[in-house]
Amino acid sequence: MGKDIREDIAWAQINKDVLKSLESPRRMYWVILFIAIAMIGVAVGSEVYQYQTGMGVSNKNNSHVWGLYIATFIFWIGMSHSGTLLSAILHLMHADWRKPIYRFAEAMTTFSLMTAGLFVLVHLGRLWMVYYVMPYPNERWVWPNFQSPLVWDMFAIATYLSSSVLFLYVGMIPDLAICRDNIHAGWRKKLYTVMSLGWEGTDRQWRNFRITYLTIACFLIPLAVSVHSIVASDFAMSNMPGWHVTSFPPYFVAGALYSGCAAIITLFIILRYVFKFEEYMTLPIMKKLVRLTFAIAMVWTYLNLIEFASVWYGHDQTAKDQLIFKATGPYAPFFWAMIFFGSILPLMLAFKRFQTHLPILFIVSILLNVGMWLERWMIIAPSFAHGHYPWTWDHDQWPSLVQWGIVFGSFGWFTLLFMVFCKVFPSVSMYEVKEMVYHRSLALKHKPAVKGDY
Amino acid sequence: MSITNLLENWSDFRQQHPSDERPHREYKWAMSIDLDSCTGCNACSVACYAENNLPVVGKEKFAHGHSHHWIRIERYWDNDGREFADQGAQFLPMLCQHCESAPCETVCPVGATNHTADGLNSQVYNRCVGSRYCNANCPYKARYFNWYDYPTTDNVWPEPMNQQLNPDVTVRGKGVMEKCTFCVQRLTVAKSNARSAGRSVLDGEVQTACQQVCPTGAISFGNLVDPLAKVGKQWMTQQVELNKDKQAKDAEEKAVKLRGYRILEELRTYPSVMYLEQLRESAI
Amino acid sequence: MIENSFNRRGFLKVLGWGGATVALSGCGNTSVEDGKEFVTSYVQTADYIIPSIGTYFNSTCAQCDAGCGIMGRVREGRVLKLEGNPKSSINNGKMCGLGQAGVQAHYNPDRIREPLLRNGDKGEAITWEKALGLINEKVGGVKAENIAFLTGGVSGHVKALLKNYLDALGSGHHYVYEAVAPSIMRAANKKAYGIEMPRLRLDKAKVIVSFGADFLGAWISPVHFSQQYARFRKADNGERGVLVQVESKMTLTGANADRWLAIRPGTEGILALGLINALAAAGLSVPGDVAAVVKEYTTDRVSKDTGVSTEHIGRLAALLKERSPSLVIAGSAAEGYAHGSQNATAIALLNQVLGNVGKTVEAPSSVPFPQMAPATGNRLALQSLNDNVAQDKVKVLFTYGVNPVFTAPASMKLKENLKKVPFKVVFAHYMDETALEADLVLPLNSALEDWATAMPEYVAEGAQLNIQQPLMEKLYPGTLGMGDILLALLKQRRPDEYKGYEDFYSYLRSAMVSNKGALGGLATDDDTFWDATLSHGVVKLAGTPVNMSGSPSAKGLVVPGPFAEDSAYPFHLIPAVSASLRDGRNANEPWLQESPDPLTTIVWDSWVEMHPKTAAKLGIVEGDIVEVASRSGAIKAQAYVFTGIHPDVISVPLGNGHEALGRYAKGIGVNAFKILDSVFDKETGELAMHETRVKVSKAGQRVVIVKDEGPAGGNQMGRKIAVRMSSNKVNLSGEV
Amino acid sequence: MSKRHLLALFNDFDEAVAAIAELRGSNIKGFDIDDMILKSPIEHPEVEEVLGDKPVNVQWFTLVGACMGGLLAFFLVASAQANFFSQIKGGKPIVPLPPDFVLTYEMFILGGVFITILGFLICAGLPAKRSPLYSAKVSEDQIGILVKGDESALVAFKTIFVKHKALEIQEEARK
Amino acid sequence: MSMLSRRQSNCLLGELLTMYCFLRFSILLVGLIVSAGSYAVSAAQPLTTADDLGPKVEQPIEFPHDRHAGDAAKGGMQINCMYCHTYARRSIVAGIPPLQKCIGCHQNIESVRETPRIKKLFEYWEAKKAVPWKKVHDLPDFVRFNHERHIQRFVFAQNKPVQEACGYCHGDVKTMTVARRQKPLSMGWCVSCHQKDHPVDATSTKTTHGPNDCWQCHK
Repeated sequence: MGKDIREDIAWAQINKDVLKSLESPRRMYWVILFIAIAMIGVAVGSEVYQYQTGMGVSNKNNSHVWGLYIATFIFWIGMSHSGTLLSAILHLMHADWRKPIYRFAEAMTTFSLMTAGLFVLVHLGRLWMVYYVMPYPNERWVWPNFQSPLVWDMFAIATYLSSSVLFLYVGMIPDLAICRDNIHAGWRKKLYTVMSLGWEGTDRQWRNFRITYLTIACFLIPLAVSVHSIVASDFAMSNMPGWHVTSFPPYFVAGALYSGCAAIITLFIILRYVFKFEEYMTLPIMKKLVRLTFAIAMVWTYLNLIEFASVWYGHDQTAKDQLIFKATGPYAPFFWAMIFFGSILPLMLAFKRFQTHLPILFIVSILLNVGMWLERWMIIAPSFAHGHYPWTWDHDQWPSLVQWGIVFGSFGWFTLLFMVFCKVFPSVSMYEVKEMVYHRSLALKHKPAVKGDY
Repeated sequence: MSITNLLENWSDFRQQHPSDERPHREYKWAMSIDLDSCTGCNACSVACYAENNLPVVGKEKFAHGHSHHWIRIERYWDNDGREFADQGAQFLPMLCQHCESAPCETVCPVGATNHTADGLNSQVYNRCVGSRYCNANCPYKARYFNWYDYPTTDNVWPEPMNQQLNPDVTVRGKGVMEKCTFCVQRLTVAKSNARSAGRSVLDGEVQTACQQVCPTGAISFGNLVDPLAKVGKQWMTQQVELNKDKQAKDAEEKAVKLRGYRILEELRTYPSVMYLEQLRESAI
Repeated sequence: MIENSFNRRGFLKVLGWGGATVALSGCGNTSVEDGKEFVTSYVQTADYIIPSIGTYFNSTCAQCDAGCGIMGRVREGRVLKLEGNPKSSINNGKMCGLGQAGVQAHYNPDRIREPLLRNGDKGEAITWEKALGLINEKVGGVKAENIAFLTGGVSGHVKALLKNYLDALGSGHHYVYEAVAPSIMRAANKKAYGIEMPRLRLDKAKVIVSFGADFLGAWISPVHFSQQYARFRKADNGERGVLVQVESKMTLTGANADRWLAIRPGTEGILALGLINALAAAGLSVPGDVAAVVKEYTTDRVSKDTGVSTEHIGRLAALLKERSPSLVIAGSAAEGYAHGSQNATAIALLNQVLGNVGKTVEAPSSVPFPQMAPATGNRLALQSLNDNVAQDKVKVLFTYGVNPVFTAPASMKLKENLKKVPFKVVFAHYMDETALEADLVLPLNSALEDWATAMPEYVAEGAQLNIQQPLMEKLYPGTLGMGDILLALLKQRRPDEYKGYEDFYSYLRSAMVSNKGALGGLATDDDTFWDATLSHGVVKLAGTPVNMSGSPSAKGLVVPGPFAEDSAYPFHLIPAVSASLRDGRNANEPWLQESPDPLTTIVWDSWVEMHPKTAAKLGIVEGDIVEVASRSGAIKAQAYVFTGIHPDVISVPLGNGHEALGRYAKGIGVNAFKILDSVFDKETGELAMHETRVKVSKAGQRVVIVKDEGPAGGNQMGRKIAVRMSSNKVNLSGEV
Repeated sequence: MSKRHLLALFNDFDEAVAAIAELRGSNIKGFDIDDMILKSPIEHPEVEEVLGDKPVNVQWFTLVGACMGGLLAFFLVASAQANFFSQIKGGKPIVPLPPDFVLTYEMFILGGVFITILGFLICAGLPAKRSPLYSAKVSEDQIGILVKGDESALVAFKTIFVKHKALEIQEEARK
Repeated sequence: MSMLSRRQSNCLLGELLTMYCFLRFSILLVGLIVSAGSYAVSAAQPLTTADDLGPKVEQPIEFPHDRHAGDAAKGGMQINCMYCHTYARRSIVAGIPPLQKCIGCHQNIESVRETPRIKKLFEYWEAKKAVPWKKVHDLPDFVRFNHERHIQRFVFAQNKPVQEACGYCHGDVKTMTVARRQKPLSMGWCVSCHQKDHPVDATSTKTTHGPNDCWQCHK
């Protein structure tokens, strides 16, 4: 196996290569941007229609009160966990192969959260009253219900979003200084000058930077775990059969990391292709990433089975019925598709020949995410269709075009944010790649080159 | 919002409910429904439409599960493969059970649904943001969401049908959750009258709309705290206790059984509605 | 209760509340704008009217003919809700859903608001003066025998005025028509007991065997029977009463029975006779001639003919023998055949043999004012009117309270025949199917804004006269009460006699007050009597019980054997009367449309009920659109499959399938009246409603049935939602 | 006595380290070793070592922030619940501890992160004015040593820098 | 903060000292913020509970409250509020008197019989038309405010003067002509009073606060 990165790559070259990605976009960029905006338009149109007419147009009903919005909300929250994984966990582990790819993963975290947040709003029956959820002092002495997992969500997501944005930003300051130093005019210059806060790479800055980055990374890990556990609590804290499962929090966290990693693979391939980042986003890194994904997929599979097993061996007939319903009822095709995409398909990743086969990986990673999206939907829809109360069981719940439209548009929204980010900010961390190169070359100097794989 | 308040009353704030230490003092509204008397005639449901300004949603919306019957009559068959339903059906009026430990209350993000001192599960329409979590967490699925803005929907209350609307009950707009209130507008009036007279509400002084209309008198409603109330006596005779999830009577093996039970009691929601089992003659 | 100086009529006129108080804003973030809304204020008011507190006025429900007392809650001049009048012995403060929907009949947006005269295809609004003048002109131009009045069941002062008007015209014909009425039972009762409508004491019975009488749902006086049923089920009577329902299509009552016996259609009489035989064999004393007649009805044969197992017949006979008194009721399902009278007679015979007459079958009271006694309707009346119309014997036709164009079978060709009548006047609330055929449509006040009295056919105790009084001012100035119209018409004919009465109210008041002695107000002055009458809403009349003959006799009783197979039309059609829609006149009240049918939980539509076996044989599943074709026509509706129906039977509910009436009824469901065959009961000549044979075929489409029950289909999945136990395990007398 | 700045750029990190070591050892008059600033394109703990032991205080901010966030959250949430007209929900105590702990946990983190960032900005002296001498090269691939000293020390600086193969030496203009 | 960036001695004592400083600092800070917040929330007069004069409402007849209810010294007749707003003690609304009540007095007061307002009043009476008074104190439709309970509590149980009891929410109506809203009638304003302890009757020292469950006022 080759090296993660060439040690002899010139630092100036790194700057040049990465800064090149900020240059004026090609025509295709504008086309895709336009498509993304059009997708957002669909969502906005659907939302306006839903807002004016009432939630009924989403084709949910009284026994089936949640739908795609919540499923997609969890999906996006899940996606956001990859950035934390790569930047925080691997940072603490000193896995320096994360360095070329963590920046866009972190951006993905932030933008997924920003997308997820919208779904909470879209989901509300009275969007215009959303501020009631926030704990602001008011003369009525009325507060939100701090017992509600939805309020925990609000707290957790607010914390996560602000922490991730800060983390992304702080980690980017040295790169912003590079941009400032290399771009000499226009709004970009002003932007980078302001945003780089006068960073000059002094020893004092670096010293504090190092400890700050590490500290926030330490905070982010429990935070990320808590965020998705709390999202899992939305379900696990309720008494719905199929939701009230002890293993839900770790299951959700695993699912989140899983979908996040899959999404990183997808974006990795896209960025590598678009920005010609072959030097940085190398196949050996991809290989590590794929192996990580595979491991997480197996963790997820395991937790999934644990969930089924604990239901199956438990005495709760209601939950058991619910599980059987999932596997055999009208949702069975989706359920089995989820099992296939989530547990069977990743087995491919165990084979070396696929680990660096980018076209196949591209498709597989997207399918994995389809599977993970189905997982979320399989938590929502069948549980509502087959709850505690047989009289209100329901099969007739196919989301309306309004719901699909908004879900569809959310991908456009994410794409838009991500594409703008890629053109405004360096999507590869230049200073960290330099560090990586530096440390690798130091290692080479001091030790004899090791043959074979790392 | 003082910390002294928090510290001074800490032990008070930490008490669970319902518990023997924190019983209802004046009122605990409860219901009992005799399934042997219920004939499934639906009069209660229509009365509820009349009393509580429930919208008639029409066929298409009903088909989508957007109906609003705060009290609905469920009809169950013996599904044991017999040729005819020769023991008839089992009818069950299902309404909000006003659980003492209501699963809906804890999950509402804005605290729109709370427990009142009278043991009612209150729903404040104006506070509701429509997250629908309460419905998701309601094991009885007795909550109904305003999927559309019925006051402005065609043929829901066309002029002059809107003149029938009860001014004592809010007309709900789109996006809020609603449910049976035990006709709280009647309870409030009765309590106010009783207070002016310097006494508590007497048994039978206040009736819910469904109880009032029921031709067979299958529904009893009253104050569990009141020792003279019929409903309290019924609960007592049936040995159903509010804050028990396993009734003592069920453990005993006796020749004579008691009929009282509460639905899905094992979920520890402590419903305020007791049902009395339906009976069937064995000699025929 | 009501001040003398401020009588009820004054209340309605002077009240005049200012400003709109109907607020439809609700719970949105309503902007509170001072000075935009009006305060409720009155010109003059009474002490009992307190803003924001409801005042209750008693009246009588007009939603069906049972005559329950109602109590309307009135606030700020609007009637908001109806409750039962506790003073009425019929319903004792209780009500049914149909009655509750009375406010929707009143506030219905589709009510006719002014008199309409036919002008080509359209109705042209005219004044009442012109309308009444036109009637005067038309009735003056024809012979009295060519004038026909078609009404539903009428009673009270309106009936008396109607009779006076007919007399004044020189005796026109009065046809009293009810689309679904227990008229065969009335005849059979008359024969067996000497009275048409004996009082059934369900509460006293220990066993009730009902042959298709849906007394909890739609039969005669359901609210009253439901109350009695509740007592029958309790231990008041010593032990919990046992209800056995024998019918081919499950009714609401059948769904509440301890044992529901699916019987082959039309063989109810056989089962009754078989039971007498089994009881005789078990040692019950049975008169000789009866014993001789029933001797051939051995349990085996009866079981073979009826499809009821010998085991059940035996147990039923034993139960009837053991627990006395019992009550046997013949309902519409037993009588709807060409041999319906024989069935009913056989069932009455069972009652007599069991010695129930005088115990659970009681004599009613005589009615002190026979001119106000209810005129009960039947389908024969429509038949004879139709014959007369077909023979051009009717020149002027008045229709009131019925919708014959909707309820007549297509085979009768009533709609076509009506074209022969030169002048048709319809008194109506809605533009229903009959009103569409009319030349002159006269809009009536709703029951909640009209004065009337009513005397129900079935009274629980003694005799009573129900008062119907306005609960609020008229919604539309262009409507008029039936009493007022009749009074105006009478003034045309007999001005001297009636000129003293300004309107129907003054007529009614003076008629009542002048008879106050007989109405129980002897000792009071006129105003006190009148106010008390209005505040009670009912007047209890002293009636004496009439005599009943009770000796069982089987003279002339021949019950035919079961139906022969008919391969072309293999199924019996049972047009089911639903508790809420009845004969269809209430179909435009949305609460009733949205109130799920108790057994199928279907809303807003019609359906075809069939047994799973039948469905399997025909390859039909739930939701298939099927065509139900009789010799007289065909209808298409969705299929609903359940086990509460005999496999030989197909059932379609009545009441829907309107082509007019209003926004909530039009185009909903199908009209099963239309495909009924012209088969008549041999003795009474009534249309045999259940005699129609049909064939069923798939029409190809499939729909999702709109119903309240979910895909679990009434299965509890072992969740212990509705629990049931055997009655011998419970000590009911220990309960509160 | 006016002081002037001098910036030297190196591309060999070892030489830069050596230069710093020599500066430390040389005891140049009018120059305090604390007035020397190292500028580098990457995080470079090994090189910083030669600057001597400099304390980092961001973690104290973290401690304060996290404690404050957690405590504030707990007290605010609990007193809000206690003052929300004592509305009972779902049979739980009015101040239920498990949910409050969840929120305390979240706010603990939020407080920690926020105050850490604040601490970072304070400790790292950001946002900062540009120092008098700067080269874009230090954000690319060269290491810069910025020294401040008396006029007299400048020559000594230059000597050391040149000795250690400084690529470029910038001198602050005379004031 | 400058001391932080200064190099400090690397001895253990110094570290401990710093830690101690920080801990004290942080506890102080938390205490400060909590108490400041606590004080701010309880002391601040929130916007919607502050006095808030409603708009002038055009009424069909400019009813002079000052003339009817005002102090005798100022030429008023000191009529009890509940003489006209008679429903206040037995209904949830205080109500507007029926026209017959106005006429009941005014038909005997010849002195003002020909004034324009009284003439207007008689016009309504003769036409048997109710006067279309407009609402001055309007609550949202989801609120149930019960006059009866407040009157029973403050006027009858606690023996407060009627004008004071009514005036608490309606302002000093006896000085107005056409009544105008004086208080915000917002939820916060209601709650601010319900939270206070009021004596249960005129003599007792026992106090209670207003009810606090949502359904008491929300419907």
